[in-house]
Amino acid sequence: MSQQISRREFLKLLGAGAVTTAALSGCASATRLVKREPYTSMPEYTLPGTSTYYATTCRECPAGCGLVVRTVEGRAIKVEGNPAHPVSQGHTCARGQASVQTLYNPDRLQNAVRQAQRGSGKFDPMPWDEAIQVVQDALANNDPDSIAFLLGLESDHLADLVNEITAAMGARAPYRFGALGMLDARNTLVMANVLLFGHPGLPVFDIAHAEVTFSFGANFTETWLSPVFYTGAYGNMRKGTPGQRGYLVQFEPRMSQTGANADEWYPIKPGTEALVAQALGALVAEEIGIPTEGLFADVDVAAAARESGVSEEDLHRLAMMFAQSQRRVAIPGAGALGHTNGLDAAKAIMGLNILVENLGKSGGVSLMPESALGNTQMPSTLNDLTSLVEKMNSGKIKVLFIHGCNPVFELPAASGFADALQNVPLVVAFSSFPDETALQADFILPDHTGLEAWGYQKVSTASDRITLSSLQPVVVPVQDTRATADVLLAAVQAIGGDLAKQVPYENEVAFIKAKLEVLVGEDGYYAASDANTLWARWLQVGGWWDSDALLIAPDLTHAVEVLQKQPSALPAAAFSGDEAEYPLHLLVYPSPNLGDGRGANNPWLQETPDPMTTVMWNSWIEISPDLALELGVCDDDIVRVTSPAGSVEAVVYVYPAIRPDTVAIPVGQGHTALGRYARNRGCNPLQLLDIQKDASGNLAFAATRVKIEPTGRKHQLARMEDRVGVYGDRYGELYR
Amino acid sequence: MSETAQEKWGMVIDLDRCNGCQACVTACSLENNVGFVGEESAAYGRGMHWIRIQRYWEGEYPNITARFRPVMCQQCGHAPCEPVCPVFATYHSEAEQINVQVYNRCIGTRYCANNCPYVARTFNWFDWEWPEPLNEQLNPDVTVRRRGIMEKCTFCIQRIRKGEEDAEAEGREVADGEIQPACAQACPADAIVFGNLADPESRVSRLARSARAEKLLEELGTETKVIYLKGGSSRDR
Amino acid sequence: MPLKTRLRLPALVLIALFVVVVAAAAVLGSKSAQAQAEQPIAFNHSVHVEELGVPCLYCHSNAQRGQSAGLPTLEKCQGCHSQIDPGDSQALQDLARYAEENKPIQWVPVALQPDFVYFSHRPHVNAGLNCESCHGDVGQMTVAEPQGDMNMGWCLSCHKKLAPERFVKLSDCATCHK
Amino acid sequence: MTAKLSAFPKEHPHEHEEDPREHLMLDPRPREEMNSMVLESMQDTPVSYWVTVGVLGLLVGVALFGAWGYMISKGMGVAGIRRPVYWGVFIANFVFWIGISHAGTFVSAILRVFKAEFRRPFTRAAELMTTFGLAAAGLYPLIHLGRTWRFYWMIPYPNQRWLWPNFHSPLMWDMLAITTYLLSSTIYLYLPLIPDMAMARDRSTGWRKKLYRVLALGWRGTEAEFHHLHTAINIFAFAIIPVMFSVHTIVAWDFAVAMTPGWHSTIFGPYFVVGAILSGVSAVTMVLALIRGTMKNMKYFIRPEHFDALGKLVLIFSMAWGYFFFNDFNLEWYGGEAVGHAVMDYHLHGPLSWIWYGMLVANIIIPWATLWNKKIRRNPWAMFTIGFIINLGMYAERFMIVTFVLSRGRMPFDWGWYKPSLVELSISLGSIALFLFLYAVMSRLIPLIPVWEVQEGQLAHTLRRIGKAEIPTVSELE
Repeated sequence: MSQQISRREFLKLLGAGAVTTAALSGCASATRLVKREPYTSMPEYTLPGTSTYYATTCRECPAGCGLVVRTVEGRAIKVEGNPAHPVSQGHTCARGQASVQTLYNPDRLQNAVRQAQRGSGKFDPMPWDEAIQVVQDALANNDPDSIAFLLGLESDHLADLVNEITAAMGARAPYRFGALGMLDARNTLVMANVLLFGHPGLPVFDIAHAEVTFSFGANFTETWLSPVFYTGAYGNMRKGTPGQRGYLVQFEPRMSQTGANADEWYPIKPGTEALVAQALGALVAEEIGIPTEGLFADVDVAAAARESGVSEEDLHRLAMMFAQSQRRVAIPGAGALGHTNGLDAAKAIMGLNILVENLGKSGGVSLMPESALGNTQMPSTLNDLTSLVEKMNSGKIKVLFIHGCNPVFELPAASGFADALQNVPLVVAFSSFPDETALQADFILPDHTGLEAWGYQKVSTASDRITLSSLQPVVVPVQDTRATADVLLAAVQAIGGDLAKQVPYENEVAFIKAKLEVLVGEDGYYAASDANTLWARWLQVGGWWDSDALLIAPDLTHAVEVLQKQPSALPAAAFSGDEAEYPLHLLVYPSPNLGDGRGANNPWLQETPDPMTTVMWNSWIEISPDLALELGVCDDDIVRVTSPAGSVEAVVYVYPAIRPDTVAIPVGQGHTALGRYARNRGCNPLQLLDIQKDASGNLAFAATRVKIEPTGRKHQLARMEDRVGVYGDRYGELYR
Repeated sequence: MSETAQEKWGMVIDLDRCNGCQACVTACSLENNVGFVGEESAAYGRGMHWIRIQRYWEGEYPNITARFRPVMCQQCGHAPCEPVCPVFATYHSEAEQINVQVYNRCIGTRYCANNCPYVARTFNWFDWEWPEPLNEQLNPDVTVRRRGIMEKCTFCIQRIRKGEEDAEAEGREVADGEIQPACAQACPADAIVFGNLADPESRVSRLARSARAEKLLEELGTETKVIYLKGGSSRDR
Repeated sequence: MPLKTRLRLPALVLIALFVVVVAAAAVLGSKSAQAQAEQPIAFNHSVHVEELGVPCLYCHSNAQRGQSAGLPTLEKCQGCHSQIDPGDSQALQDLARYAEENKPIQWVPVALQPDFVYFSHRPHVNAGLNCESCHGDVGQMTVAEPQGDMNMGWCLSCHKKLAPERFVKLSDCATCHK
Repeated sequence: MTAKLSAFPKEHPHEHEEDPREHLMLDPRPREEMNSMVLESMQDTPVSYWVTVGVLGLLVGVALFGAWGYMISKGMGVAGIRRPVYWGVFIANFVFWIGISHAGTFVSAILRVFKAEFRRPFTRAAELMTTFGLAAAGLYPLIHLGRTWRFYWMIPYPNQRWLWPNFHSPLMWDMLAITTYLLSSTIYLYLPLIPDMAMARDRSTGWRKKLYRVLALGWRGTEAEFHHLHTAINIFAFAIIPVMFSVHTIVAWDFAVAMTPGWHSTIFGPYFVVGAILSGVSAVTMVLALIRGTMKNMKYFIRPEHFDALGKLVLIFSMAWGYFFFNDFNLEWYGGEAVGHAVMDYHLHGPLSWIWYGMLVANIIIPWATLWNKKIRRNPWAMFTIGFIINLGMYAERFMIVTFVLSRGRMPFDWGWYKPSLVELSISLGSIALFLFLYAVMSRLIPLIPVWEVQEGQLAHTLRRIGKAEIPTVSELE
């Protein structure tokens, strides 16, 4: 405890040095006017002008990559990967790199505010005492059933704390939501895992050691589950094993960045992933000579070929390749699972792994064991969220606390969440930014950003071992923000009584330390014999994890039984929107740079070109050259995209690697709030999605059809590439 | 005149590992105080990226694929940019055997950029802004360039210098892998490897001897210090 | 001649104006480049260095270890001064007040390089240079004074004189500019 | 020479029959009358003159220096240049004005060396173009610098930084060549001016007298003085010719030594020199037409015969330019290097290919179609128009050499297009205004006609009646 307090003071002192150094970054002539301000008392291990490094965890997506942040005199300068961390292995993605711009973002909320009229954007600053009073009153004066928490996807200390509080109060456990989870179809994958292996978590695919990888729409080098982990695995798949070059086959209607790196890319018809997997499975089973029952029995390969657009020869060749290779893995990605038959597709694709019995093996599929801090809680399904919306509409929810997600922006407009919010008497947002959801709240009590925060995160998306990642502030908070855990705990303590007894933590750090006690004496990357050592090592190393890779093998026999009982005739994918009126499939995918859109106000993320289109600072709609000719549109034309659920305007990018019956729009832009760099830029395609669900109760986000009409207006997209240099006159008049 | 350029720092980029994810681009920009310019300027070829990932298409739909190649200053041993600068703002560093740009010496003729076959140089068309408190993030080891100055990838010279200085102060040689530019450090696929080409045992030297090694526009005789390892053959099965 | 006078007056005014502007710019420029703002406390180097024999590195201890020599923390000042009665010394009273308020003292840098120059004390100190080689005999100064121009030629001449065998590296632009 | 051509009019019965007195050299007037004609032309300042000068001055102040100041304060970004087209209109203007500056030297020095008599009345007008063309050209290297305020780092002088400029850089050669050319062409302008200054000194009052007294250097017009002057002019005429060739060759090398495909060509040196002379001589015809049309008494000095002679020169240089162009184009086309073809493709089929075709029309088709015709050649305003068109064409050539080539580099991913910005256009307009402004002001300060040279020529030319024919004869001068 005392250590924590001294640490806070120390960080404050660091901040003082920052003022001078900031002034130093001006132009040369001004340096004469600089004043130098030495510390009143020198913090330990800080030397003027010398970097100090802190290990923490990235909060730009829920993957939980370990970071090492370089700080100089109290300023966070550069984000680097934590080399010891099993997820990031010393590396970072673009979003992680830009997290310093989240920290120092000029549009962050500077203090707790009250918004007298929702949506007005007129904020009245309020002292934190009053802010805590608001939370305290809300918790104390309302029926526990009428209090709801909506949290982000991260399985972090805050989720655990809120779970404890709600349990103690008798309220419902927090809802968990994030666009990345929705667009990864995480719940569907987890549900498949539960059905097949009885394991309520995400599987881990050992791409790194696979000779052959079949990816069904998994954009694992971009945003899928844990991009840094899987990108590292991709690199090792190609060149990690001497003498072996892994072979990647990608099935998806629109070439993703991952697909662009594949050795073979098949633009299959949206919704036919399950059919392709079934056909491949049947052929594989035939090749390796095992009897087919259930799912892979009586598969009409010719029909599958016809439906999907993959030729029969290719199917045979691919099946041979899969069957004959030593290490092979099939990945059920978001593109395959985002349909109304998504759960079936997940089973069929996982079925390929089960057929070749790669479970728990090198280059196969494994499961992550449960950590000492308890299991991770999976995201809420769309079913859960729709029931929340219903409760909000019927007035059963009196208080809604929202943290770590931006549902007004991230949930499809058709879900009715934004409207339902109007029926909740008290909405409290903990967002660090004035985002779309925060703008609909009565109070915004901004949390610290990731680099200023304490915490832990249980890595749940992908790692090769149990991984707990630590968060610690690398700088003193830039704004007058306060940790949400501290706010909740302060409110709970003020309420007192039973609740305070059941949630007895003084503050956030005390809570984290209490949770970590289970790790004392545990053998891992390090072993600490007492709590203080553990805490010191925990902060220094950046978390706690096993010393060696350790995953568990799923139970094969059970899985085989499930597959054998599964009938082979699967329902076809259903789509919203009549084919005659809405002739095109809409594919929305998280932007590789902006992710779910929370980074859209980081200028360097905006300026980082999209890997496939090289577009910066905007979003676009990808249209195949044939379709563009047919519609009479060309690059930079603004078109109106209409679905049964809504309509947006988007700028055309004629994209040579997409099916002519499909259009694609990245998610992440189209903010109406958040800040100066994000606002009024591009479109938010989630507005177009109709509410369609798969068997696991998840959003079938690829099940909406759209139509496109030219508007006659143009907007020049900022591209890194030169259109003529890259495309030449390949598409003739399109480029005039 | 035509002696082979001396070797020191070099970089190997494995195109088979590279998947075009852009982490290097962002990492570079944030390490080196590279300014961001906004949509309009970016649309008009004024992005300041020191490293960019070229994406070329191969084939026609449906047999189409994309190729990625990160391109930054190739640190030529015989650099076309060097002789044309009238004030030695860009010159060949004898000590480091790389191509150095001295910002405070640059007068902005932009001749070097015209003469760079790799289009590796960017020019500060304006004074870029970092609205407070974004400026707190600026790296104190790297000069913030004002308008009218040419800039380019430096192989993170500030990190090279720091590594050398640390090693010298501790009385030892620089260890292989100790010095890493921001791009190599960030690369999640581990495609970028940096090190001392003069040391035959360094990781970068060993990779540079690969049969897949090639240099960009090698026919120009620029003796570049960036070596690409050719990507996998995706189309020939 | 009417034309003559008509032309002469504006010409004279123009020339005079030009001379005045150039002279003013020169004076102001050199003044702003050399003028030293007043220090918050008139720290007396002579007393500390000459009379009391405090080594430079006692207060500027980072010179051996890093880029910046560093300024002593208030804590360090107070290490001695908490034992010393300020008496009627303005400087000591000021110091006592800073200590009381725990407020950092805002010193005005004396030896300063522009932003585009990278300078590190460590290699210089490690090479055995004395502080006074560059900063002058501080023991003879009350308030520290800037020494000479500290310009590029000054750096180079010393590099050439004292380390000719390493001049290739020490004259490399990237050694100081990056 | 012209005189000789018309010596046998009867042999060309279909041609227009000329009166030998159409030739200035054979149409002498008394010295005093000629002197006062010239002085009158200098002192004639109607309202229209002041309005013109005022407007030009305003353009110089606002369009040139105003826009430049704006660019300095904001950054080069207000110009249309971008990656990869780092040079644009400014450099095209620079090459263009250097080209214009070739007019004076060529017309004056080369024709003087070859004793072409028709040159006499307009050498000064052409030399002034050299000086002011260079003044306009010399601004551009400064304008296009990202940090103009640091231009002095290009000057070799001992300094505390221990740094010299890089003499390997063509830009340094440029700077040295241009300053040499500016200095020598100014002296070359000044030398033949001395006797005229003395003439003006003796015939004016007030500030003019003072000015001319200083400029005349105490010239009295003695035999010895004339002898020295002739020697000096002769030396300079010979010396300045290689300087002229070197200047434009070095400007060409700015491009040719770069490894950029489309620039890296051995032919660029002479190609640029010929192009410069083509545009320079065309510009001389334009200026002469303007002088003749707007200044008093000039119709006497500048006659159709001069336009005729210049027209022939233009035609010859248009052909020479066409020859070089064909060499450059044809070899690139045959060579078949991919990047070179991309560059060529951008010229031929790009969105701005009209500039390329326009250039061919202006530089080849129009001069070849018109200048064989003596009537057209003798018509000042027709020659003005043709000169204007050729200069447009030559400007287009420079524009394309600078920007088209840079648009198409070795990295197709990073190709780019270029659009000049308003600031660039404003500065370009301003520099034209600067040239005209300086010229207009100077036209009222010094005699545009080298009176003494005309008089000297007229003394040497006489008409002799041999039989029925009047035969012009020239006595050897010097």
